[in-house]
Amino acid sequence: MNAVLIVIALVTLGAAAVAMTLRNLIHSALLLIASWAGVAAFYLWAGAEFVAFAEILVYVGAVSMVVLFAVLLTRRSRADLTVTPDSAGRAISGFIAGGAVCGVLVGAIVATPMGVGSSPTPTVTVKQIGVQLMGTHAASLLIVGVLLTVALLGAIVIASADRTDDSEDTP
Amino acid sequence: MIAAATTDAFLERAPVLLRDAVTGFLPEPWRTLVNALIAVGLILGIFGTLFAFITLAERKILGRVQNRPGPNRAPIPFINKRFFGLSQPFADGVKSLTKEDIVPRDADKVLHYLAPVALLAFSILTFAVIPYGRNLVPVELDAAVLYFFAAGAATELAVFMAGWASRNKYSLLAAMRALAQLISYELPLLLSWVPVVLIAGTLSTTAIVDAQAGWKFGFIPHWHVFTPWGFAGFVIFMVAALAESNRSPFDTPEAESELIAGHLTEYSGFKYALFFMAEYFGMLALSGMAITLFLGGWRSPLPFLEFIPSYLWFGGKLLALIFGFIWIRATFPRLRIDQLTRFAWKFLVPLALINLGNTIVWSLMSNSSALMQLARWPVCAAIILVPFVVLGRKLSAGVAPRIYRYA
Amino acid sequence: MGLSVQNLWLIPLLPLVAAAIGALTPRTGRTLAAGAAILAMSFSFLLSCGALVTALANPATHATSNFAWFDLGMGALRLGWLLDPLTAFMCVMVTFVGTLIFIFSTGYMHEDANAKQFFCFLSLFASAMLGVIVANSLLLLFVSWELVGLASYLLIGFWFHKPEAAGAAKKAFITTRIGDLGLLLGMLWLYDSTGSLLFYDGGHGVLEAGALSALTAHTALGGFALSTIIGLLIFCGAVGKSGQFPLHVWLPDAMEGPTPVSALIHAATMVAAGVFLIARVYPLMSADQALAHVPFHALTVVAFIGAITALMGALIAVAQNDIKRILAFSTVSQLGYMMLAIGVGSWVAAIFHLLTHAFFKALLFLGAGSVIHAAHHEQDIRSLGGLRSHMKVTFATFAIGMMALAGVPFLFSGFWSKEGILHAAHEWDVSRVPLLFGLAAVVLTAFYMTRLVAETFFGKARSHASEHAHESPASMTLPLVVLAVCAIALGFLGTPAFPWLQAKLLGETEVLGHSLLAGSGLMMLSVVLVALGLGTGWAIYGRVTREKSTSPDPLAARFPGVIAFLGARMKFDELYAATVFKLNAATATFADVLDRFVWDGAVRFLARLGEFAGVVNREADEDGLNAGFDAGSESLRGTGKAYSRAQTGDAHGYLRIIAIGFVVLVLIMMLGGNR
Amino acid sequence: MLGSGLIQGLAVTAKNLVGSFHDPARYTNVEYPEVKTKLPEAYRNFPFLVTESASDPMGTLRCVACQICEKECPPQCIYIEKSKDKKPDATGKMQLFPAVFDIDTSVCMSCQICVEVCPFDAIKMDQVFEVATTSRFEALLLNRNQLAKPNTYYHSIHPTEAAEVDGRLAAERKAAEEKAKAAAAAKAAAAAAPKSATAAASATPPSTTPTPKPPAAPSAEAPKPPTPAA
Amino acid sequence: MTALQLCLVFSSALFCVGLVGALARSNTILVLLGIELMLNAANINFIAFWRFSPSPAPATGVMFVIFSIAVAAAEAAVGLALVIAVYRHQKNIRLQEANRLKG
Repeated sequence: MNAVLIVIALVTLGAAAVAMTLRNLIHSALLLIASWAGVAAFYLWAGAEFVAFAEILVYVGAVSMVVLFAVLLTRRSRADLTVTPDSAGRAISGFIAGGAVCGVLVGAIVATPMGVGSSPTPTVTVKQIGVQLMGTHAASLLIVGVLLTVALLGAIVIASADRTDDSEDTP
Repeated sequence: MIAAATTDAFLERAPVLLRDAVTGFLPEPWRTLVNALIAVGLILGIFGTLFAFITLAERKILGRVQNRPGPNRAPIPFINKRFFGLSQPFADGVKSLTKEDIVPRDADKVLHYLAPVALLAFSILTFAVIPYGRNLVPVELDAAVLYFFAAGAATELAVFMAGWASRNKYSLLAAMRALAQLISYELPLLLSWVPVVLIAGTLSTTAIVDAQAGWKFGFIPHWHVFTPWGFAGFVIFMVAALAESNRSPFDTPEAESELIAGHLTEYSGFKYALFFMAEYFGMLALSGMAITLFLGGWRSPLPFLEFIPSYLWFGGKLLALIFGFIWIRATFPRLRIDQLTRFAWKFLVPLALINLGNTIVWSLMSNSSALMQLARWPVCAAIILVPFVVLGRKLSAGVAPRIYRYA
Repeated sequence: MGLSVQNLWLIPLLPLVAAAIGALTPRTGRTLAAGAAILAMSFSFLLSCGALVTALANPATHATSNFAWFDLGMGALRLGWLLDPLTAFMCVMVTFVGTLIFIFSTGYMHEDANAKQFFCFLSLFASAMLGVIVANSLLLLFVSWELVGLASYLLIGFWFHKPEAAGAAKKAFITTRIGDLGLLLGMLWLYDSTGSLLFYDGGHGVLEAGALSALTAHTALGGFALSTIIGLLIFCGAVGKSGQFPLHVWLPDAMEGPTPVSALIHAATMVAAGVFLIARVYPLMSADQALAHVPFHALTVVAFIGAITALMGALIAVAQNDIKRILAFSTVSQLGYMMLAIGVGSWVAAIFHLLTHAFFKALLFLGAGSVIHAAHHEQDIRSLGGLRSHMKVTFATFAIGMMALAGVPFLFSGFWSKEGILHAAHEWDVSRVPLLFGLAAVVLTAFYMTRLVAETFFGKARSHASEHAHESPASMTLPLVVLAVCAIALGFLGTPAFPWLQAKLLGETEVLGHSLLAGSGLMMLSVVLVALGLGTGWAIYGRVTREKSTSPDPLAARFPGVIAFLGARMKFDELYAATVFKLNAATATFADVLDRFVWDGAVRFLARLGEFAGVVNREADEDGLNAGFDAGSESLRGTGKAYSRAQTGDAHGYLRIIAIGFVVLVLIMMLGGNR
Repeated sequence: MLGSGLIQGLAVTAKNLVGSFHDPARYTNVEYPEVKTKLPEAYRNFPFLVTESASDPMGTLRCVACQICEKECPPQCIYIEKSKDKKPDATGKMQLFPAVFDIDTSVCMSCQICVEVCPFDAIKMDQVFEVATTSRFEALLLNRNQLAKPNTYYHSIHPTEAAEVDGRLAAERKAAEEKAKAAAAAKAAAAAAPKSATAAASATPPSTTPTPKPPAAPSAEAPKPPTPAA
Repeated sequence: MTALQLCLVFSSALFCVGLVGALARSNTILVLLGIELMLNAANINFIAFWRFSPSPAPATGVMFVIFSIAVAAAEAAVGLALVIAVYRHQKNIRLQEANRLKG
């Protein structure tokens, strides 16, 4: 059981880590998609089927497309795709900060005794999720719907070019 | 797979019995694994063969529609008989395997290699949740429909990879167009099956098939397609499926006469064949899902025909739908990309949303008196027909037969 | 077949839907708008009939259906529907007359480009009016009441391109608003004292014994009972809406609207709303009758106002020349009768007269409309004449209406209803004045109506238009015929021998008729008076008909001063211009002067004071305080610079600081707190 | 309504699909290399040389190597070398024949001018179309052995035209024979009556009168070919 | 180490990968993707605690993750739109150059 988890974790972490270090943005994005798929696999392992498929549908299906389009829209030549190397100072400081956070977190996790609950995998059926979404969390569902609509409209407004700026934009 | 109920007819149980005969002696963890492998192997084998012969059938039918015989010359090796060109697919396979695989110099080699593989993998993944017969579901999932479309959505990624990895600006642009089309039609596709989930109250494919069991008056099956909302949903689903599987008349992504096959321009040999295969698999999977959602799955249309095994019914329906795909391809010319996206956003999406509302009306009227039961038919038919006519008018406004003034 | 009170809201809703349809159809969709309006009105009529059946089954009860509109701090504000014979009869009358007027309008407005808007407004008006009738809450009634005002504003000003029409609409709106202010105040006062605005609420309504006794128990200013004050304030609204003296001035001007509007607003419905309102709140108005110590009762005021209005309207009508204005002043006069009836304590007689009057006055207005339509919008009776031979149906029906209005005995409904009022006035023991005024008005009514018919239909045509007049289309004559039949038949519902209507309205199941000849002395007197009026009229105008449209009026030739005074509508407009408007202007001027010189001077003085203080301050500031503040702000700026240096605009930096801060916090927790 | 046109289209294709199985008017295909449809008579592609007999093609070529076609050919794809000796032609007259007759079919544009100008009906248009070869130069240059095809073949591809040509040639041949016969008769007559010159002088008019007749026959027939051609 | 701890270590490691990426890279898109990774790590925590909680019946963790995914989708869309807008103004998407508002 744990072996499967470790494999999933290693694949996910590896994909994510490599993605964060690659120079080629498209490769980074695609590897991140692999990492998201790994997260979805973790959800499957944990018995949250619906969440796993939702993760795939949203991240692998939709967010990835947005990312790829953004990458393609924000480059002017092929050379732009490989980003300029970052300053070593920032990288080192980033590693130090990230490592510190990681150390603290892992230390805390290991140090904290945790009572483990039920060993059989809890199941949550789609029906239960539906009932909860429409019942207990109906207000949240509506709010999230409004949020998504507004966010997407806002994204369109932000991303669509002003007509007046067109003359400047054409290289 | 679940062990077959013993009350079923022998033929009905035959596949499961056969499998159990093979794997029955294995100890438990291995047995599950081998069973799964058998299922995978069967799916790959059957659908691979089906793919091969569908390509042949497609070419033959296209030929017949155009009053020509279609491919009929490939002989069976060694006996040198033609049998109407039945061995054509194998010849094609050998050809594509032996053709030179050209990779452009500047291409992103890894992605160029990965794209067809990914596409095929995602297409095959979708086969996992379709119930092919009574007790013949490879994977029994609670959120099966969601899984199906999640896996289907991932194919867009492969299209992008193909276009981008080719390092060809036409490939890239065509891939963008293909993505625009796929995303546009994803929406009506998803919206068209939501009514089914609403009525059946489940996302599980087997449960959806079970929801369509039985006959009204003993001869009208309870299939979703025989309701106003179900028929509308089925039509929308099939139209969107045409576009999702890049089939004519929505085959703009690979329009060979205009775009030299779009994102596949730089692909040749077996990689191209893999794309081809993935597209046919996608079409088969979508047809299978359409059967499950709307056409009663593997259920027989009439009570006295139940003696025919369920998997044969599924196969028959699948072939009928595939024939529909081919027939449509033989009939309609290709749409322009702007017509295509406009059709999706201004016609299919609103219609699918209205159909969703229609379904709600239907289900609200269902648990009332007999009069309401009867009244919901014309009411729901009107709810979907009126927008259809109005939106159709709007869509085809200004379209008239072309006048050739100088010809 | 009956319509229960819970579904009563359907009656006003249907015309509202028709109004919405009318508003939403394009300008070319007049057939749709008209069809929807007529259809909705017809269905409302059917529903009203159903409501009438329900109401008559239990005439004594006030069936209500109340609901909470919204919650206020103390309790819910509740609205509701009320179904009793009064509501039912009014609904049937309004919807029936309304349907006929709608049908008439399709013919009358046939050539108007904005016809669909017209039907939209008509439907809105009908809906609001029905809302007034079915309301079981003074608030709901008030809302509908204001909607009626709005719709009448739109309808009177329908031909808004005519300045007179626009002015008349404004005048009607503002004048009625003065009365409505009283109604609003009364309503607020009522809510304040009783905590409810529902009429009937199972013992808790304002018209029921509990609230009434509470209201009469309190004395407000001047020794009046609270109910008297509130009743009179509510009566203000009725005065405005029903065109009672002294707020009657808008009603004749409102004749600028299309004639169907005049028929609908000024005959059948809107002006009747005031009478209906007083009849509805009659328990409140009459609550102080038992009190002896008050200076006067609310109903006394009502009776006197009604009597004055009745006589005044009739007098002015004698000297008018516009066919619609004569009818308008006759309406004023008849409304005065109704108020008089309520005032002398017989609201039943008032409602009976209201119903009969609605039919025959609508008939008269529509007949006038038919005449005007035929004579190409010639409204001056001096220029008409001789139409009898051209327009036979119109003449016959108009004559029936005229005789009903004049109170020609025994056959016509107007006679019976008017007789009921006179009878009630006769039995009133407070004063004889209303009876005398009423009797005088009877003579005058017969007289001016004879004049109107004689000038319009007899003699010879005195203008090109009336020479070539022709009968109106069937869509216009058919309603006339129906209304004429009703104008005759309706009278037999309430004759003294068979007072069915009165009995039902009072909630008596038994119809207690007394002899037809009871109180025959008064009846004989009024018959004589009617005959006198008719005879005089015919003698002056009928025997010798007018030669030319410009030839002088025989009456005016004899009493030029009186007729001129009456012709100028007793100079009410001028009086108001000289008093109210002047007062208003003077007040405004006074306020202006006050503002400009007194307050402004004060403000300027203060400003100067402030300026002086500022100068002093600046001197002190520059020399004494500045140095200290400079130093302080310098140090503030330094701090700000230091902080802004941290604000690098580098998102990475922020993120890094967050991460480090997190680590530090966790370390502190783990090492320090360990909890 | 939207969709009615689509259904119409589907009906059309469905009719074709079903009809192709039973309606010969719809399904007109043949298995090509095994079965070939008869080409229309007017179809033409590349010239060939007509021979009288299939067994001895080189001996019976109608071509007399007059080289008119060589001169007229617009792309100049014909190359002719005259023979040194002579042989009798179709009419029996002794004529030259082509020792070399090459046509470069990679240049030929099938314009038919060579056929039009040939006075001997020796070159005609062929109906070949399977002319693909594996060699670009040699295989496309046809020599006279490859070009020679018997008259029966000509009949098989252009029957009307060939019948006309044959008739004309037969008439010519007949006329020539008669002419020869007349010449022989005249010779005999001249031999029979050599004594009197006057008699001979007086006898010539009746003997010469039949001689112009045979040429008159072909001249009367000469305008005929254009009419079937038209 | 129990399975729950493993999950938590996994999630914190993923979080730190995202954090390091967001800290060390200058490309705005990569920074955004790093933030997405951190969000995913948080979601993993929810699922892990739900999976190993003594009473997983209410499925609150699952609900939270569903909403979190929806919000993350919105965030990605808006964030990338902002990236495009930034690109339009400064012709590149280096995060450290988008500092016009600095003090």
